[in-house]
Amino acid sequence: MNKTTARENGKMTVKSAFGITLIILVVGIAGSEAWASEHQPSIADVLFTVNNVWMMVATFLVFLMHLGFATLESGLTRAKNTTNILFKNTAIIAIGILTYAFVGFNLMYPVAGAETPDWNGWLGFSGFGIDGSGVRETSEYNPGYTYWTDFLFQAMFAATGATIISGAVAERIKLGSFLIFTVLFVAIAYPITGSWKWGTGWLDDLGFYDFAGSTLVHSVGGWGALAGAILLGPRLGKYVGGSVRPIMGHNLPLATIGVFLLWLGWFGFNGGSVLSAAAGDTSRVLVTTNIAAAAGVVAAMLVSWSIQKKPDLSMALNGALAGLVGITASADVVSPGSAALIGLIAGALVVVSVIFFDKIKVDDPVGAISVHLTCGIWGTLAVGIFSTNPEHSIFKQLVGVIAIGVFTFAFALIVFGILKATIGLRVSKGAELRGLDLSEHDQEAYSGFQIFTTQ
Amino acid sequence: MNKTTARENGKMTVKSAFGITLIILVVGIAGSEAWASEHQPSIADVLFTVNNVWMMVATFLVFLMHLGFATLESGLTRAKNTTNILFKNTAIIAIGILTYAFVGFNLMYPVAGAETPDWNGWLGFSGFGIDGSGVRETSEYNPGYTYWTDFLFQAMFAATGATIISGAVAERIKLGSFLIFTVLFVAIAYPITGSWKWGTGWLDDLGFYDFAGSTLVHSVGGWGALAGAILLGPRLGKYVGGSVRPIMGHNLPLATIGVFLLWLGWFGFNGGSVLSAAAGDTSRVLVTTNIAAAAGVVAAMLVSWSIQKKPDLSMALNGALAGLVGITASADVVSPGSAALIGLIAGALVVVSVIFFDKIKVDDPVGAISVHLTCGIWGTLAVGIFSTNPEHSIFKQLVGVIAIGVFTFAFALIVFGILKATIGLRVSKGAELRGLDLSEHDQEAYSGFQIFTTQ
Amino acid sequence: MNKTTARENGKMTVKSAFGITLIILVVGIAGSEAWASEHQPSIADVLFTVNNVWMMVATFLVFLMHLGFATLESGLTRAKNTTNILFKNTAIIAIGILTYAFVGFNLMYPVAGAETPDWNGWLGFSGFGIDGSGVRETSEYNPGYTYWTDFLFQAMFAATGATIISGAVAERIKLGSFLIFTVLFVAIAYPITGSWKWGTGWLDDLGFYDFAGSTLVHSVGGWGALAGAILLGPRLGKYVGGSVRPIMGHNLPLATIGVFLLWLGWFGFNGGSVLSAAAGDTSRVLVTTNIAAAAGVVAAMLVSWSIQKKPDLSMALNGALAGLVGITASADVVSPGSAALIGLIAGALVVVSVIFFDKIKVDDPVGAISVHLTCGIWGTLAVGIFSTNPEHSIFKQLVGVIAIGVFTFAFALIVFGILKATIGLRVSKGAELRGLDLSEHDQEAYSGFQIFTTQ
Amino acid sequence: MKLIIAYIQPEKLNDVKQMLFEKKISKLSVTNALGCGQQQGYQEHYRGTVVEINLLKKVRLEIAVNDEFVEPTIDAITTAARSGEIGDGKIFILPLENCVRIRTGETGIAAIG
Amino acid sequence: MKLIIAYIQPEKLNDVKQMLFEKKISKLSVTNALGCGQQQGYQEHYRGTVVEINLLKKVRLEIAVNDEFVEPTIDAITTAARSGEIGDGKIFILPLENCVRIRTGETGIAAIG
Amino acid sequence: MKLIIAYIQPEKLNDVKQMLFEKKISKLSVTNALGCGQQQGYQEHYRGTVVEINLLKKVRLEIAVNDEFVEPTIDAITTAARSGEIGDGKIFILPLENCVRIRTGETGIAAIG
Ligand SMILES: Nc1ncnc2c1ncn2[C@@H]1O[C@H](COP(=O)(O)OP(=O)(O)O)[C@@H](O)[C@H]1O
Ligand SMILES: Nc1ncnc2c1ncn2[C@@H]1O[C@H](COP(=O)(O)OP(=O)(O)O)[C@@H](O)[C@H]1O
Ligand SMILES: Nc1ncnc2c1ncn2[C@@H]1O[C@H](COP(=O)(O)OP(=O)(O)O)[C@@H](O)[C@H]1O
Repeated sequence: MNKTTARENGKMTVKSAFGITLIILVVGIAGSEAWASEHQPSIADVLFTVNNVWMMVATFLVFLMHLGFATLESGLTRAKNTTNILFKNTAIIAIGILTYAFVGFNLMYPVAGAETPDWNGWLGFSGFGIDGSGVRETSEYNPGYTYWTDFLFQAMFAATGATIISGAVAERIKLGSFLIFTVLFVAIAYPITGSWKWGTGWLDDLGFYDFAGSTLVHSVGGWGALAGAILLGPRLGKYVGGSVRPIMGHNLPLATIGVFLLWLGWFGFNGGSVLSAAAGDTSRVLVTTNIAAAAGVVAAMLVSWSIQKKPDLSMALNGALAGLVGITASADVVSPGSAALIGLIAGALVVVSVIFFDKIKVDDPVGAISVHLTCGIWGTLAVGIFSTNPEHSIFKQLVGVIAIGVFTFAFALIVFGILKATIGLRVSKGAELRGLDLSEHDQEAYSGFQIFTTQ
Repeated sequence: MNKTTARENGKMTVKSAFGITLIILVVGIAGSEAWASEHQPSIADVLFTVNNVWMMVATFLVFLMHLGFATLESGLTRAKNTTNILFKNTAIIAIGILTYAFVGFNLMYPVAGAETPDWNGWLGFSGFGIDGSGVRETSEYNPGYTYWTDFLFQAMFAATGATIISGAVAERIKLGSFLIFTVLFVAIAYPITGSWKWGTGWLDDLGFYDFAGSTLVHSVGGWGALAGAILLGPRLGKYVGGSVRPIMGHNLPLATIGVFLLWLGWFGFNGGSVLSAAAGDTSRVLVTTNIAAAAGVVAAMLVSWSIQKKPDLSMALNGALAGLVGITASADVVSPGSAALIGLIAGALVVVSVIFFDKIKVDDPVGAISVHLTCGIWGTLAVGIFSTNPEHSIFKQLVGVIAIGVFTFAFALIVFGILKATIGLRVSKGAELRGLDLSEHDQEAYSGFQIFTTQ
Repeated sequence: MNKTTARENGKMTVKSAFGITLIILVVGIAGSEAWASEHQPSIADVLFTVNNVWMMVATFLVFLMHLGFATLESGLTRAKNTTNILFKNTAIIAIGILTYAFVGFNLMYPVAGAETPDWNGWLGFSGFGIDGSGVRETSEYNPGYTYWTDFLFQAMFAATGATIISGAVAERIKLGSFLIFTVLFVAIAYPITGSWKWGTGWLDDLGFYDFAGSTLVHSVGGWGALAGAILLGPRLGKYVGGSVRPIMGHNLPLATIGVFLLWLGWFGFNGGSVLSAAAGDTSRVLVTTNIAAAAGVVAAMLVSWSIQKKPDLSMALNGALAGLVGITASADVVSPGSAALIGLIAGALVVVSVIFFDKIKVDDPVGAISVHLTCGIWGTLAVGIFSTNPEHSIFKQLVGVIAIGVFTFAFALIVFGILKATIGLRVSKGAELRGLDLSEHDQEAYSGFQIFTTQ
Repeated sequence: MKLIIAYIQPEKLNDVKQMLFEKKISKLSVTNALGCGQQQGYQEHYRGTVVEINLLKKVRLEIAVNDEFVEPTIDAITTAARSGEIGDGKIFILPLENCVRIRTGETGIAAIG
Repeated sequence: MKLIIAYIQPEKLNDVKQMLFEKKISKLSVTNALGCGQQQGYQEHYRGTVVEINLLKKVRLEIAVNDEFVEPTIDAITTAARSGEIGDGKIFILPLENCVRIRTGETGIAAIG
Repeated sequence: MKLIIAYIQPEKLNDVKQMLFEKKISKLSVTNALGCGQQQGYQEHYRGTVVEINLLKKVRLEIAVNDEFVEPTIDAITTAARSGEIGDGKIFILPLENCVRIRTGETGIAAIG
């Protein structure tokens, strides 16, 4: 008799469908003699509980990715813009959850809503807000987990797209414009393309495959990042004359923390995308995911070491992310050997891509476009090459990549374009030189530290 | 044949009640033909195991909150006091676990101990130390989890109270005095008020409701913080003449890491307070918790933006914590919509409260009083307003808030008062100016860095 | 109808033994009327799923230890070597996973491979690469978890040894030499000694006991660290004349983050070493683990406070690790009281050991030898003293400690020795003074910050 | 020989360096400094109250030059660092008695450049 | 005109600034410095051994003043920065040949204040 | 009295301090600085491109000495800081008019040491 019982008293009268689980508790208390009773939990109930625990754990890990992005992005940019980046990342997760609850979820999964609309496979919406009352907390809603878990896991994914963009437009975008963009992106763009595949829309019918979102999450974020970086133009002093002057990140321990947290978070991102705790499935996905990440590190390390003659930490870190983005589309349909190959290629690709985007003067402070767009596309196509499922084809994959790319890039260009034409997209030259922490927030990130803010 | 079997050999002879679980393993090995046997695990056994896994995961997350507090508090104070804050937070968790094992647990849950004492609902104690041998590792102890898990989950909560205080008294309190206070607070004050409700004491009988501790944990910490801040007085240079001179935190990335970790930890704090893995219950609590946190961020962001004209990261971060503290009492008895409202109000409240405490010259370096006391009270009262359980009433809630507040505030005032009168509470002026890292520890936190320590 | 179903379509045709788990899903969808069917999941299947979830969670936590080591080691060394340490730690986990997949796993668990070789208890190998297809994803492989989980959990352990060494040789070792050493250590040395006990080899037959690796993981890393530190010699300026000039760590918040993450990771390290989710077993292990860690902090705090007159944060942090390493061998066979004693002794020991190694001029920047070797030996012997299992004896423990120590130390001396004689082990004096970040990587960790790099 | 000390706004450093190079002055030393002057200090916001920052970040240049370079140096700095707003900074000119190049041991005028 | 350089204990900066303001000296520049002097260095403890810190943290002030302000400046600093203990610091007075206000181009005595 | 300013390579600081002590010069102040000189700047690598770092890290010493100590100070610095490679640094000697010890109020020659 302790906390449990005390709390139950309070809980008992709550008018919700906690039936099964409460009964389980009661039965447990009553002891084994009660097992013959009508209300005993079935094996399916227990399995449902296990699946739900797993999915909640996965949700936690995906949440942690937002801290990963916040630390990675601030670590790879300058000290004078740190408060700004941290602010954006804190705002994104908050806005993301609320927006997704209000609009996004019912736009992405039209058939999951309370009232099922006509779902034509292109655009559907089942009303504002979330409501998981009733049977939706039991396995009759879903054998894997409850409506609430379903929503929360998806909500954590949703904000990721905007976070990816945040890195590419860092150090020069106006805070207000970025936040407006974020709301629209999370509320509209991400859910619509998401519905095409995961919402059982037309791409799903076509046979396009994207396990956990190389395209649906990462390249979507990547396209938005590309649009933003192009419309904003490069940071002052990045491209002078014909030459590239890299602007170094101010805190590599912070960036490393970010990458390790993202790697960890991916265990939930991919492991949770199995959508049940199925032992073989989940653990195999974890193995392919890890092998790809490790291979990405090794490839990026070697390629950058041989190009630059010195081993580059920022590239090794990007290599891990490249491998992870690369395996995301196919983690459940490839062998560990294929996973290694996918990761190696992604790790090499990210180095080449970073150099390429600098060549064409698209300034991406943290390499978000290379990691999420380039490797996201690669990972999606890799399904067509390496999948053990003969129905997957590189052609179908290409259709998905292009369709989602065109829609998202156009959406982002238009929204960013309108913002640019109206309230403006970029801070003034003076504000950029002083740093966004002072110009946008009046708040330094490292008060007291002596920092050269002249670059 | 691998690690498993090798270890089992060693384990087999251990004289503990590992019965059921070992049998499970054996049965697993024996294969399905053994299912008819007498000793097969029952559905209840498996459910017990699931619940226990969930509670262990929740325990990990609450543990992580201590790192969250350590980083948040050091990030929001000055570089010259960082070692001191980190030391305190490391000591608190260590002292907290040991103290709670020796005294606190049996004071808080008198009926959970081996010998059940007369439990009058106000003060009970079932002996020193913990002992989970025998049936206490099975569902006969508790349908949700083992005695060990029960202890550890509660132990992680216990140290939280002291950690909250640590932030409010930072940058000027003597280390020794603080550590003595911590021991007494965790050993005596927290468990006693805890027993009134969670230990099935008089407040529980009354119908007071506090799901995961808006009052029992957070406002308890908040009252201690208030007592400490008052008796210590403000930091040098904080209030000069009639004006407030804010002393800026030295490392906002560190503070942001802290808030994200606390947010994550709250998944365990609230999710674990369901005290089982019940799918609907846990996942619904996670949704209300997250929505309140997100709403807290948005409200704090907007309110501080409109008051100060610039968006304040430290306020957005506090907003997340405000929302989380606010929803803690009611996470399982309110709808997502109510959760959003509770979070919004908490987020606005924390901004106003920070400004208020500065007005009355109570110096709280990290805003602990505003976050944990103000929003803790708000959250507890919110149960009376938003709960779907008609038996909850704002009046009963008020009784709990006041009873626990009076006891804790008095306890803290007396203990801090005695320390002040004897060994002293505050370091010398010179020590404060040089910073506690040098004066109390002879150890800088950022050796080699150029830092202006003149403020 | 959402993500689940869409994905299942893709999954259905995958030619793998996902049988049981898929069936579970199908059954779940079919609803309760299907329970009478042939293919319903059994209680054992569900328990298998639970165990596997627990082991995956444990795997995540052990992964996080690598971030813990990365931050601890960089925090306790100088700012000018930070990029180098982060690079090493990123490379180690990547190389570790790949190497272990290719060679290590089948060397450590010869009987877990596809083709079972002659396993003589000293050296066995079941072929290159991993393959978990077929029955290995079900409880017929292992009642606790799948082959994949088995591999991944072990892989996360494997890289730990190399990470431990990284700290002791920091600030002066050549990157290339270190990476070569790492590959050989993870591929050969660690798996061979591991196979003697966990691979059911001769030490296991003897009755040597090491629950989660005080010897098999920690002292193995410690011996490698000792060999490295001896062959490298101390850092410039550490021992001048007869006196020791400590070189202070540059970022104690980073070091503190490291220790908290390691502590958290240990929940998985020890908790997962139960190799099932058995409720009593796992939760008891968590309690002994935490009590030892807390006791380690308190002991190290008090001992260093009384020796140095000031409370030393770096020692308190090391105390936590000391307690954790100390309890690792015996976490499942000692009482909470014994755990406290083991932790207290470990915490005192680590302080004395750090001072001792400085006396004999073995320069270990982060105290890795004292934490992992000294306390690893202590913890292993403690099994013989405190175990509740009468078959454990201090003599058998000593045999294990010595056998593994001799092998590992010799291996490390030889490999480091060959590297020293050929490509060289240590960077030039100039490179060391400028810092490895510039000399080995051309990349500063804290660009823009004013840092005194003169020490 | 003179030692020229200049305090400028941090964001002007690159422009000033550029301009000095154009005038063939390529040797200089830079440190961070905090400055108090006519510029009233800006405000930072933190946790609900306004922070008066009256020690503003400046960059301090130290340039040793031969006498004929004094004018060009001052010109270069004033041109490149001037925004016309309060806080632009100051230049101080001090007499310099001697100068030694550590590498070669050269002294005086020969050692400056 | 003189250039006054002063090394003081970091914790005295606020008091010194205050005192200078009272004497109408409101323009100065501040940098961090490490100092070696009679003060023997304090000890830090780290991982079981004592660290001799013989480069102590100081704050360096640089104040350009017209001749009549030299005395008040020195007075203000000595008064506010003196604790009587070793390590209080030093003041150095250097001749200053000229001074330029970047914003206006003013030079000499007019530019100092 | 002179004020000696020296820019040296950071890694030479310990050697220089040691050598100065041997010559009985035990009082000095140190700051971090960035220097531009003949040394061309090294390269850092970052994300695929080469970074030209043309502001190199230096350490700046400031030593006030009585006239008879000028030579020994210069000697000590040049000896200990010289590697023969570009970037070794410079020493500047400025006239020092007066010196005040804050603790005692002593001035002039007595206050320097
Ligand atoms: N008399 C002085 N002594 C030392 N530093 C000065 C002096 N006057 C100005 N400075 C430096 O120059 C900076 C700019 O001076 P300020 O008076 O704000 O601008 P302006 O000269 O354009 O009015 C100050 O922040 C300070 O660092
Ligand atoms: N001759 C000098 N040259 C340069 N700096 C000096 C000199 N003498 C003192 N200082 C600076 O002044 C600080 C205080 O000097 P110290 O000798 O410790 O105090 P006191 O003058 O009170 O005896 C030193 O740490 C150093 O920074
Ligand atoms: N004329 C100068 N004015 C100010 N600082 C100088 C001057 N010349 C050299 N320095 C400082 O001395 C450092 C070393 O000078 P450099 O020309 O690179 O070496 P060297 O004198 O050996 O050729 C520079 O980085 C700079 O900090």
